[in-house]
Amino acid sequence: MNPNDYLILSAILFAIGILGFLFRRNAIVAFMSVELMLNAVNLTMVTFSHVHGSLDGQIGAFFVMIVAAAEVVVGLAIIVTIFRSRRTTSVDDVNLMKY
Amino acid sequence: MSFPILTVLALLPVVAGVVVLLMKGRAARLTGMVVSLAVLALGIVAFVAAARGTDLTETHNWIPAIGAWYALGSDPLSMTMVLLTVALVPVVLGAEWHVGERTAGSGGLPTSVFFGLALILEGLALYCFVSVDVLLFYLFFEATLIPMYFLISGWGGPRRRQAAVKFLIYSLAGGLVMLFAVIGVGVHSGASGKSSFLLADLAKVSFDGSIGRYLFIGFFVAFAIKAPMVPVHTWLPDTAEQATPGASTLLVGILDKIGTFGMLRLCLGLFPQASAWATPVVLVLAVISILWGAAMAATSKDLMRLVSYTSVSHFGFMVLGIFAVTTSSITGSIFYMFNHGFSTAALFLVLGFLVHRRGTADINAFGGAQKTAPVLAGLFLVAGLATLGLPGMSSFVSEFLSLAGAWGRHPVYVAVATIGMVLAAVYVLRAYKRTMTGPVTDQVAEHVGKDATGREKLVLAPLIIVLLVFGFFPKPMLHVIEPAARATMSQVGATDPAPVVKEGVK
Amino acid sequence: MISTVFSASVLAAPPLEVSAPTIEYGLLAPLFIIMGAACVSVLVEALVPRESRRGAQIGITVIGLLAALGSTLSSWSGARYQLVAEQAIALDAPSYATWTLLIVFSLGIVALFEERSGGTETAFVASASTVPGSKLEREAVAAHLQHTEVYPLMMFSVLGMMIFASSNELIVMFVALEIFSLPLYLLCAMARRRRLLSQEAAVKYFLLGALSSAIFLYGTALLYGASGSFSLGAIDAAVSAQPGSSKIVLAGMVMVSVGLLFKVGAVPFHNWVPDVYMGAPSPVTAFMSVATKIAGVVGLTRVLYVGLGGLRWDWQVMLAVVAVATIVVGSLVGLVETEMKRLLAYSSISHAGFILVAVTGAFTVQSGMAKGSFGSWSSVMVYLTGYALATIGMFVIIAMIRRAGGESTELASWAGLGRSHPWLGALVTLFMLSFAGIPLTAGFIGKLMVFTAGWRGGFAWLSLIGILFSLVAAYFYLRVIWVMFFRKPGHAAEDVAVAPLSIGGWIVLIVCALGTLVLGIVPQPLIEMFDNASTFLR
Amino acid sequence: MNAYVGLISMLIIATLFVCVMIGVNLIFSPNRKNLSKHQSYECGIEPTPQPVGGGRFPVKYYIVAMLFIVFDIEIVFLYPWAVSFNRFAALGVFAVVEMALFIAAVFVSYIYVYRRRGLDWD
Amino acid sequence: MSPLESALFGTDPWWITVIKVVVLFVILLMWTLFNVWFERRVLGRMQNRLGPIMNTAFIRGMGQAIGDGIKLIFKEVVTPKGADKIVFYLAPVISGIACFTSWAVIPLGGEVSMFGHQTRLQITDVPVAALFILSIAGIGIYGIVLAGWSSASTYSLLGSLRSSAQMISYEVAMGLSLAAVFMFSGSMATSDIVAAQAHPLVFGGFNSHIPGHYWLLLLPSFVIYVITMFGESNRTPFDMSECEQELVSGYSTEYSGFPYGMYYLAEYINMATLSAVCTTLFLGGYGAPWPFNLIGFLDSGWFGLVWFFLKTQLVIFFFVWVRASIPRITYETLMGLGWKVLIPVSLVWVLLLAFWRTAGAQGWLASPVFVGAVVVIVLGLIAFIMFGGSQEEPPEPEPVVFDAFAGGYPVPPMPGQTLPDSYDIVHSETAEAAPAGAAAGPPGEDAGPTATPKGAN
Repeated sequence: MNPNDYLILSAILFAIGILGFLFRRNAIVAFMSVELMLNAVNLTMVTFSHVHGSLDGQIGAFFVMIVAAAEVVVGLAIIVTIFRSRRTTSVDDVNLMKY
Repeated sequence: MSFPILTVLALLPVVAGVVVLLMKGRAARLTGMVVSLAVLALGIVAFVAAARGTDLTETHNWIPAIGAWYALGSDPLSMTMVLLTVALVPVVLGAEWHVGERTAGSGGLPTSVFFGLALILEGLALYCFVSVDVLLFYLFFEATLIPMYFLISGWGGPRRRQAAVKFLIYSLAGGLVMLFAVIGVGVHSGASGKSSFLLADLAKVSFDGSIGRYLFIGFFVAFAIKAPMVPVHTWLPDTAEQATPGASTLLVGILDKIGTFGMLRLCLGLFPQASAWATPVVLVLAVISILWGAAMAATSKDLMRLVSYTSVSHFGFMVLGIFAVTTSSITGSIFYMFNHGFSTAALFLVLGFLVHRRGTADINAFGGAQKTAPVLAGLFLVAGLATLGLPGMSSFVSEFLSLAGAWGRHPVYVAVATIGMVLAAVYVLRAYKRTMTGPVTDQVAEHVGKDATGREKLVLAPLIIVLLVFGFFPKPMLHVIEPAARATMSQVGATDPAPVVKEGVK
Repeated sequence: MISTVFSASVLAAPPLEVSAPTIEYGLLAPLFIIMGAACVSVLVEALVPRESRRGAQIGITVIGLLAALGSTLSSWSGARYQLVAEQAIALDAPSYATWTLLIVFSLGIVALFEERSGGTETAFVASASTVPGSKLEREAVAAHLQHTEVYPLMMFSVLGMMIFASSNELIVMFVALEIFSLPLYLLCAMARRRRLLSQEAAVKYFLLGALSSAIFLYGTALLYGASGSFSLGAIDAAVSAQPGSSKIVLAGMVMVSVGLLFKVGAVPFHNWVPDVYMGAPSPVTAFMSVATKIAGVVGLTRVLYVGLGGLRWDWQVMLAVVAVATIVVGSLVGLVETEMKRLLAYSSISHAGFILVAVTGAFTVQSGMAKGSFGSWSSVMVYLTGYALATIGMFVIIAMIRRAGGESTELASWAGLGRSHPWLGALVTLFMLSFAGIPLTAGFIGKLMVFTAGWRGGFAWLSLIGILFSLVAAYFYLRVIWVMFFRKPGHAAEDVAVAPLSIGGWIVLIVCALGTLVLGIVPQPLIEMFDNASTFLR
Repeated sequence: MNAYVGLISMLIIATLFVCVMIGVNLIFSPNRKNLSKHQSYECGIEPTPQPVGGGRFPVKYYIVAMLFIVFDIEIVFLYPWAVSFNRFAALGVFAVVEMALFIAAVFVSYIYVYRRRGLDWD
Repeated sequence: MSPLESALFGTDPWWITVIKVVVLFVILLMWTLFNVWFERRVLGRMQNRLGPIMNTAFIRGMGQAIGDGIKLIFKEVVTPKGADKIVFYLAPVISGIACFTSWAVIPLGGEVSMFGHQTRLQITDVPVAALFILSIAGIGIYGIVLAGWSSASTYSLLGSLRSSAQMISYEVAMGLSLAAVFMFSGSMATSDIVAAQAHPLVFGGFNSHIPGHYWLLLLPSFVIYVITMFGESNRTPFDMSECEQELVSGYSTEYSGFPYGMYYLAEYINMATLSAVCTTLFLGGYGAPWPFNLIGFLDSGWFGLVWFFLKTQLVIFFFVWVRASIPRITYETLMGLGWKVLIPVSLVWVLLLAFWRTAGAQGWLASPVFVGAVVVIVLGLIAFIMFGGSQEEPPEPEPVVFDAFAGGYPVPPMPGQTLPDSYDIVHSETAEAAPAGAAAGPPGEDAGPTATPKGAN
């Protein structure tokens, strides 16, 4: 396998994540973009792990997964809370403090 | 170890000031006055002891990691300033005995607060004058701003708060530029981080080349703002106009001296090369200050502004004397710093009494006050004459000395500067004429009906006495001051110019 | 025997070449204590009846923190420095020093968490899951409910910060980053009043925080790719071995720094700071602004100095630019703020900038620091200590100044308080002066050291910019003093009252004030302490 | 040959089958539209607001999803440990104590959720 | 060697793989038809009736199911108004694909000779085959969730949410129960797991020749698996997602034509899949049961298929049997069972197992101290389970303090109502929250304005 392909793919995924975060106004979509970024990182790590022939990267990916899950739990809790009080998940509507 | 008289001298007013702040009413006033008199006594003792050659130096490790020392010294220059400080404060306290009641209508704070702050200011200023560690000096240089800020904004005219902010911003700006220089001194005094801020240690370090110049500029800007020099003087007139006369006296009489003091101590002392490099500019600025201050004073319509502009002019003389770097010019400047404290105090206070009576500081609002308040008018005249440097007043001696000393090196500047002396006569006498002489206007008759009270006379008397005494017998003071000038000269490594004047010595 | 039954049924597989990792439980005791205390707190939440929870939580939290502090100090005084847990965690002097600071300040913040300001309720929401303004919420408020979960959340956060500051591996660092961030996100959403703002703050903080940690992680992955290890030491070795810095390493460095700078609140990653500071409950804001900053800065220095020391010439430039931007933006925007918490937020941004000056200087033993002097790290720590003292003190005061409906944080509503409550005015003055870096306060010593360190590291111009802009920053601190003492109380200041403070609050306030003063006058012991603790284990 | 070829061929055949069948169905199916046929089923009355684009459902399901994530992640760590458990001879007690601690940590939050009635479905 | 290339399955030529896939596919379809018939017939028998009249169609009615399927192809496909069309059609596709794919890793038999090639009766095996099955099951849930969501119908949505919540809940317990299996087998590859179960039980040195199937060794895990099996397949007694009385037909309410048939098919294949997994993981897979394993040829080659299908059909029979005998339980019982019983029990079981084996390996079982400690712990756990069962009572709502401003303007208290303490009334400036009972400016020298209730003026 050619690791470069995987690295490029993960970089593209990561970039899509960033762009999605920056340009989508829905909090949940923005959040999913972040998750996409984390998974792109996982791909990078596993690829490098393969390149170096060490397990570190794969173990790293495990930790990233668990952190991503924790982030989902906390993040969705917050987003759901604000959705319940505001009935919207658009980040543009979240603007009480922009005065 | 001997008695730490300098520490006691400086710390006593600070502690007492805090105590006074916590007290109320008459007790606070009395305590404040007693303490200030005690400090005066202590200051005189210290001055005499130092003049006799007793070493009052205190040196303790303070922050070894930074290289800062708790180091106090008692050289003649310091002690002269100490004497000025301890002498002025009781006078100011006496003059502002009722400041709280007087300004209560305009939201003034209680008198006790004024007394406390004044004492704290005195202590911090004393620390400034006696510290021989750059960081310690800087520390108190900045710390004085806090009580001064409250002194200005607490009592006085309606726009005093803006004035106080202006003062603070200017001073902080200067202070921070100086902080830059202080840090630079620290960094360059130790190659790999083991720095020292002790003046004695710094004297061994050479700040040559561009770094010395940068640091010099840093210090000089701070001091130029403090000793208001054109073009960074604009805060002073506003402040003096709005502040209560006592606060103005403390500000101009004591605090601004830290500027000229610092120029002597740090600018000349640490960066002789950079000083020589900067002298032309500094001298030009000094001369401009002299003329601009005088001109503005002459055209000023507000008595307090007028006094403050005279100070701008006088500080110009001092700076001129300092940067001329001859023994007599420096001696003159130091003596001038001393005298100016008293003369300007007298002027501020006496005008303060008048203005308080009349209710406005507008020159045009007066007229013929001589007749209704002859004693005050007389005191005004004496103070004014002292300010313009009439022979027989101590100001004359110092002004003459500094100009004469500077003549040896910079005749052109001196020649121009003398115009300032002429203008001084114009603005003082004109102000006197417009306010005191002429027909008594109704308003003056109504408001300025009461002549000087006993307290006012008591307050002004010492000032006038000092001005007269040192005008006729300057010898004792000069005897003390001259070694200071010589020490500075040797630090700079300069010698007095040959008696025969040669153009373009520099 | 059944055991033989079981063993016989096992597939005969070759044993793995795995040896048990060495975990130095004794040395890691502070972490275990905090973790244990937090878990016990959660159990208390679950098993103890509602009315006795509060006391139990405070007890556990305080005892846990104190025990951790004692354990940290004993390890520190015994100079037990080593890389532990398979080199994942560096127990060196900087770690111990940071832990000590974190725990001490957290203790202070516990008092803030518990502050009721004379009323019956803390700053935390009665029931976070109810919709603001709903009937359920009113019922929860009427029932005097309150979330005592904030204590375990705080403890987990402290745990994360402690690991973060001492982690010697980027993955551990990432996990620690999340351990301390996630509870903070939740805490942010738990303000009792102005809940919509609070929730909004939490969403912002969370989204941006998640983004930044993802970027940090990508940087981590790239550094791993370049060096074959997550360990800072190995990264350093790999980076130093290469003659020129490769693009992948540079990219990794930048991205890791982005993540860390976000936590520190540096421009251009500062957008969250004002909103979050304003929206979060004040005790949480205090916690964030103090503890997060300490952990973030220490993490940043550790990564840059230990892991990327070989790239100094590259990151110094980057950091210098960030520092300038941070200082400029923090100071200038702060000028127009009229809300105390936002003002403190911009203040915190500009302070981050000043700290970065020293970090940029990177004046360390490696770059020629003499013994007995101080370098970047100790200057930063002294600065942080001073900053933390003043910040916590200010937040105690913010908790005191109230009106119907909660804290009154509009600056205009503070008008005249200095006169009606002189001691309050004096304390605010003291803290503001410390923020502004006026001599005789801790803030001054910090500024002096930070700029000196920056200059010694060869960044005189950066120090100059820092100094010039501290004047600008000073203006908005002084404005607070001005408003308190000299502005006439207008409409905004009507029905503003100064609430009585609990004993804990008083103690914290007094300790902060005294600390600010004492540190400004005799800072030598503290400087010496941090100075002796400034060598990273690598 | 790669072991995943089998998987992929299975996937392809399944996809083909499903798509073809649905395609055939779409082709052969009669097309007799009428309005009520296309309304979503709700006992013949006008349907309530629809989930597509703004519909909402009880937050309870969200809690289940979150709990699922927590325990699924636990499983992520449990499986590798379980698979290699036989071969952990050198680790001895460490292996089991470590997992016990991990499970205990998860249990702490489990107890919290349990006691706070997070697992009740009312 | 990369783990992706398994030694066993990397050797098959491509055509053998294709043959195996196609054959398996056909078997699955046929078997589903059979199962439909089987269920109806068995249910009929168990309820002491004939069942639906379909005896005439083909071989005692087996043709009926084929007919049903073919009929669906010619039925109209109705797309509800407001449905998300793409997702609406994607959902059954996902379900359909997912139900087939798991079979790729299930071993149907041992090694045989096929057209001169030694190969195994299993399409492929990967080291993480069990994980693969679980993840495909997870993908299957998408089919259900998306169906409910895209149908634009309340019944569909609720049905899909219910079933997905149920499935993920039971998936956790199922996953945990499998951990014990992996602990024993030391592998997640299905073929290894089957092979591991062929090892005979040895009682203190005496080889009983009884194969150590895991249902025997890991009885608790097996029980848990069987229970979760029902949850996963949405079948009685856990078929809440489509209980007609509440939700019409659950997530598939809006489906018609072959898409509906797809769900029907998927349900039956899933049932078969779960039974097959059960067979593989717990019942010894294609291995012959005791005492047939004593006869060599019965336990090798193509005979594996027989054992495998027998065992699987047995489990399917069990499914039907349960459906016939146990009524549907309520949803809260269902979720409670999953979360409050199955998950903790399986976690504790896994831990106990690990402790037990470690203790055995360390030789502690001989020590009475250890045994005593174990007893204490077990008792403690039982105590915990009893104790943990008691839940916190919902908070006693305090009498609501009378809020004079509740409606925005002051009203006097009614008889029996009292004005609250002064600082309990607080009127937030923000319009969205005006709760009572918050403490603001407390009484004190400075709190003049707040200390007076505003109702006074």
